[in-house]
Amino acid sequence: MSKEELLDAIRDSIVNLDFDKSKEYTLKALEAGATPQEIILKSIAQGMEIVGKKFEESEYFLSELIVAGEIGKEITKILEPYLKGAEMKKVGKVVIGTVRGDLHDIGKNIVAMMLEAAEFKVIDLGADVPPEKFVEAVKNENPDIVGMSALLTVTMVEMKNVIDALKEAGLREKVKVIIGGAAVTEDYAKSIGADGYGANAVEGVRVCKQWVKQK
Amino acid sequence: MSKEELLDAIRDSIVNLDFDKSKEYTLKALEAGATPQEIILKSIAQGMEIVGKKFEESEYFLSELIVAGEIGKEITKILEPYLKGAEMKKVGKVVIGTVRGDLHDIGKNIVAMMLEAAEFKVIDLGADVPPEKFVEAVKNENPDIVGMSALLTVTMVEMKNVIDALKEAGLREKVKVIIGGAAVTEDYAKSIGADGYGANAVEGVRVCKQWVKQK
Amino acid sequence: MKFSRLEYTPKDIVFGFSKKFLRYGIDLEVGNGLVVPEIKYFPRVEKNVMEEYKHITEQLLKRAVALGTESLQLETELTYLEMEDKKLVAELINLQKSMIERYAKEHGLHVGYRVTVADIRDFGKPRHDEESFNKMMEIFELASSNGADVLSIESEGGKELFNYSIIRQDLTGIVSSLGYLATFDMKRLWKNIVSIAKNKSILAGGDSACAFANTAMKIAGGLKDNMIPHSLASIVRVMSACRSLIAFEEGATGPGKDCAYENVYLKVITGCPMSMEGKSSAVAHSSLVGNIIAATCDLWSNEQVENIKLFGGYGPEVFLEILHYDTKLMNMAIAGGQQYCLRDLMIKSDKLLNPQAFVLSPDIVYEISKVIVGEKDELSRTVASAIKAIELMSNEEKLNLSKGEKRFIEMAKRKLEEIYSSPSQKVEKALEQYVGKVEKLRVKDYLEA
Amino acid sequence: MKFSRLEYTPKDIVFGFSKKFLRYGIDLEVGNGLVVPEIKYFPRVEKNVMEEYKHITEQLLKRAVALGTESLQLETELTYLEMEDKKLVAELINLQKSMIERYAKEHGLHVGYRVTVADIRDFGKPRHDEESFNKMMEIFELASSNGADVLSIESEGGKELFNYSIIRQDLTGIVSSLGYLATFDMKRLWKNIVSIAKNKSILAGGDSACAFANTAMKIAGGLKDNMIPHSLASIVRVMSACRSLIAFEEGATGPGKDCAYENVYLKVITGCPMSMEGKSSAVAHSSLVGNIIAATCDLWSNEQVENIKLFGGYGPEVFLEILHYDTKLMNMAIAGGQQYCLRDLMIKSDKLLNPQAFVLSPDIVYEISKVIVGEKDELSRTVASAIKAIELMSNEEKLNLSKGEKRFIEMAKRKLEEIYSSPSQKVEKALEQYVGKVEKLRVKDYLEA
Ligand SMILES: [Zn+2]
Ligand SMILES: [Zn+2]
Ligand SMILES: [Zn+2]
Repeated sequence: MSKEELLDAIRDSIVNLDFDKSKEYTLKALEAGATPQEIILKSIAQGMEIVGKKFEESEYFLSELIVAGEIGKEITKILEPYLKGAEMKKVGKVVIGTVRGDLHDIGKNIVAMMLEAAEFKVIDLGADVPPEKFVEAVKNENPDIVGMSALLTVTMVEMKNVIDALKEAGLREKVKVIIGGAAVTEDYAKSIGADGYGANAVEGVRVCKQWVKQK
Repeated sequence: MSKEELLDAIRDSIVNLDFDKSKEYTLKALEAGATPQEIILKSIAQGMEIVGKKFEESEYFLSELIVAGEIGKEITKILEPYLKGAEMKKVGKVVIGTVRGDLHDIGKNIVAMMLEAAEFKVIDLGADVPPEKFVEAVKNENPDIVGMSALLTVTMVEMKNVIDALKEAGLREKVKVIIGGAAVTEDYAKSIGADGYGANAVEGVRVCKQWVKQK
Repeated sequence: MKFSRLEYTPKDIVFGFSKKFLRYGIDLEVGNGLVVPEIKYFPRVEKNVMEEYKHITEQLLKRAVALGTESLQLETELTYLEMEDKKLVAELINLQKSMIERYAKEHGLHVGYRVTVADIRDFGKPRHDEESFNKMMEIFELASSNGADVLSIESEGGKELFNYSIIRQDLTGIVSSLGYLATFDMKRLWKNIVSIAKNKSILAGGDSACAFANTAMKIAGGLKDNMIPHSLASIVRVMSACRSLIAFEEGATGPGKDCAYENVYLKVITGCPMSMEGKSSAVAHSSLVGNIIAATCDLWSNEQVENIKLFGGYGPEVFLEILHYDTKLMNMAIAGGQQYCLRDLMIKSDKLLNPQAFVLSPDIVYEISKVIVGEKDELSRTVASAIKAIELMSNEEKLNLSKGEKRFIEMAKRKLEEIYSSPSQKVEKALEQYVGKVEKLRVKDYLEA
Repeated sequence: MKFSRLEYTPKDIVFGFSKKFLRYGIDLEVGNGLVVPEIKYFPRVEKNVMEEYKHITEQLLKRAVALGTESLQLETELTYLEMEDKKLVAELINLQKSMIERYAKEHGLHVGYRVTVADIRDFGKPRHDEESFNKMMEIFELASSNGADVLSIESEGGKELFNYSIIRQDLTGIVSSLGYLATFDMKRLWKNIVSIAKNKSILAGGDSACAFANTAMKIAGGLKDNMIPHSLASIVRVMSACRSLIAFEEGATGPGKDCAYENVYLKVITGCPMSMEGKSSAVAHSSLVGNIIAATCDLWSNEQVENIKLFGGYGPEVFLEILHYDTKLMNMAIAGGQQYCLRDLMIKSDKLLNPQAFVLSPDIVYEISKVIVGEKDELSRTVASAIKAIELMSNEEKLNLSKGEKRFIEMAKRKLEEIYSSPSQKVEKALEQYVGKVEKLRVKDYLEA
């Protein structure tokens, strides 16, 4: 197989969600003289684009989009030694977490993974996160966006506490705040002074993309 | 029939909801020398009490309580010429109405009639009543209580306008305000600064009774 | 046109089938072997009206796609406030219709769209508030030209006397209201609505006696509430059927609008498809007839639900899902030829527990409807049908009747028979006495309109 | 005790009847020829907790009297916040029970009272958050001594790995979670709960796999959502049944708690009465199984509704009314010997539209349950039942499956068979790799507990 054929084969095995094959072709492509940059641009990025399109056209499931993203990440890890410090550019940075008192994190996890697939750098604080931890992360990581999730009505009120804590620390103006989760509504988002709201994961990611585009 | 027997017969025909008979016995009792005061106390009041008890014990319907009240009122009218200005004492005075924009007045009517049966003087402003009319009535009639009803969520907001108008006219402190109707909740009552709330007619009347008792 | 025979026997009337089934809206068929969910909703007050309707419409169509609901009907009941703003009404009907069209095209949905105009008249005003009457007709026109497939109203002619009478269990007043005053108003109103609908080739749906039978039901309350007798509420329902029939006599074709649970009578008499609401309308009012009313429906509805956030979504979409499963069960029964088995369960579920359910049982409806079509005018049929209902109630030993109910039934029988001996004289005489005593009652305006 | 045979054939399993029916609470009988509504609710956050519960309880009992609901069950699902305050929990259970007793006495109601304890453990903490575990056991004790008739929980052992796996459609992870990790936690938990219940002579109800099958269902969404395959959600349901069965193997007697729609499996295998939730739980989550799940229920529930004001009353009473009519229809069918006719309609309504409904059809449940009781341990039955489900899905030509679903089914078949060839080795090897990668996963704490 030529270098070009190998690059296509990596792309196709990503589309087929086959990690083993994509790894095998990646190693072969490197041997055949492909640069890591070529693999990232021609194989991974194009593969992800195809998968994304198939998802948009309802041919693929969201879960398959996530699996493809994971494969892409794994291949990037293989390429790391060859990249020599030339890190891939991220479109933006998001600090994300489920608020204090709420142990439901699956919705938050889906959003985090979709953000990563959309080439955001994601700092995931996990579930049951107190306001101080959000503040600390904003201080240390200097993100573009803070995302909060709550499944329960009882814990939803915590979101306001986080925004208040950010204000107190003088960090509120530095970030956009988006919230989501079963209990949350657009009205609630407005009422506590969040900048945005995602009715579901797809919408949440769309809002984040728009924000970094506007920058 | 003796006078005593006639007084009992009036009472019983009220309990049997028979207006024709009660009228007949009333005229006979007056002929037999009964005073209007006797008829009011021994026949009407006792009859109403029995009917009230039968209603409490689920033997009679509310509608029958109302019919009995109407019969009582009719008999009182017959007695009026004999009363010579000695009006019956009322326990309190209520101005009542359905708020502006709301044409549903049946709930309000039930409350008004039950209040009358409970010996309140009721000034019924009807349905679709603007705030000015409530204010005017409070000025002119000097009631103890103002009652407002709204069936629709859209018209419920008018209740606050009435309370505000009473405040502006300096009349708010002179009256107790009670609200009710399908759309209204206890919280809403509190939030607009009403003094009380009736989840249904029976409860509404109970609240009014308590207020005049405390006076 | 006066109906003089019955379209069904108690044996063959059943949900999903109506003799005069209809095709309308976007490929929607009603009454031809399919029960269709009809979802009703109202916006939150504190919100922007247009945004609320947009949000409601979108969530409903999305949910229909998510569940695989192939046929459905949306009903917008205009509020008093919305009626004040003609431009807004035109825009919102336009908006909803275009959203419906888009979704229907993309996902192959079959959708009907009913618009119900509010009766905003103040009957205490001269000539029964002619200004408001004209405004209502304008809104009907607007609705027709902006996308409504079905026009309806819950008109209120006669209600001022009804309200006075129902809480006094005054049968003369009730008869005068439903069997006399209301009939004049219904005729005038429906002549107009039918002509508007015909002009635009859309459907004149019908007119439910919300202000009468539904009000009586609400006041009667639960089994042990003792507000008014349930047997009174049930004869009000029968009399309301006589009143609501007038829309069809004036040319309405259905699907009938339900709120007062009188439509099973109209179906037996007219053969037109009917909307009904039962257990799922608990969100708007409690009833003792939640299953039995489903036995004969063509559209199955939830009354109205506010666009409020619940855990599983907003009110309208949640109730669409509940209606979806209710109708699916009925449609599955039809598909397997078991509709009569399911229908009989629905009937048996409620029939003997309460008089209000009793008068909705197809066999009872049939007996009473025979009386209705056999009488010569609106007033006599109103009284005669109530007498028949009373008779059937007292003859059914298994019917659950408290002492108080039995007392009322005895009284009602005497009273109604007395009225029936010379109905117009009795009513006209009584009306003279009500004038002045009953707030807003303007008897002459009914007769002259 | 390991169950080794099935209690029903697909022909004889039906709503309202369970071989091991129960008598408990205040004269309540469940599973002996009657379907009972089980109403669930939660207080508004901004309100005083005790007042909310008082208000909810009162409205429910009043509505039951108003409708003539003779038998019902209330379920209080304690929230995370309530769990923090033992005194409050004791008081509120006491309050509800005393109100239930008063109404039951006055009006002859038959009432059961279930208390569900929240799983508040943070599985990322050492020894799986022993402090929280102990608190949960104290609350079970408190509930038992203050009036609960039935104890339940929706326990979450294994969910950290499940959450990681489900959105990656990683079957090895899902099997390791449900068929391995969860089993250790279930055994420990239910030994304790059963002993508490036995001490107080009340019932150990069961443990629904809310965090698993319900989560998978929610993520899968509507027919056209394409979040995860519906066929994946449906094998998660089957695997969840294997997990939830453990409560009964440890001595639970039911009535089973439903949230994950796995109870029809437990009924076939154990013969104990089961609660189910379907169309009326649209208020909490949408589903594609709204009718089929009713086919075999003994209690019929609404999931949970907030104590929010609707036009027809508050949320809980409105949904009690809807459940009342649903159950009345089923009970009427039983009374007339037509339960199988109605059951079959419920099944046909949903079965072929979606794999999630397909695996709830009694004939399919029977085939898969045979596999479950035939396997030697928890892990093998988890894998084997999923393989059987996949096989039955691919063999049913009429089952509505998109291309994507078919692609997944092919993949799942290969993957599951590979695991089945040596389940414990595969799982143990995989778990080594998940540690570190999956947040909060502490495999050792499962094995040592
Ligand atoms: Zn209505
Ligand atoms: Zn759950
Ligand atoms: Zn649940």
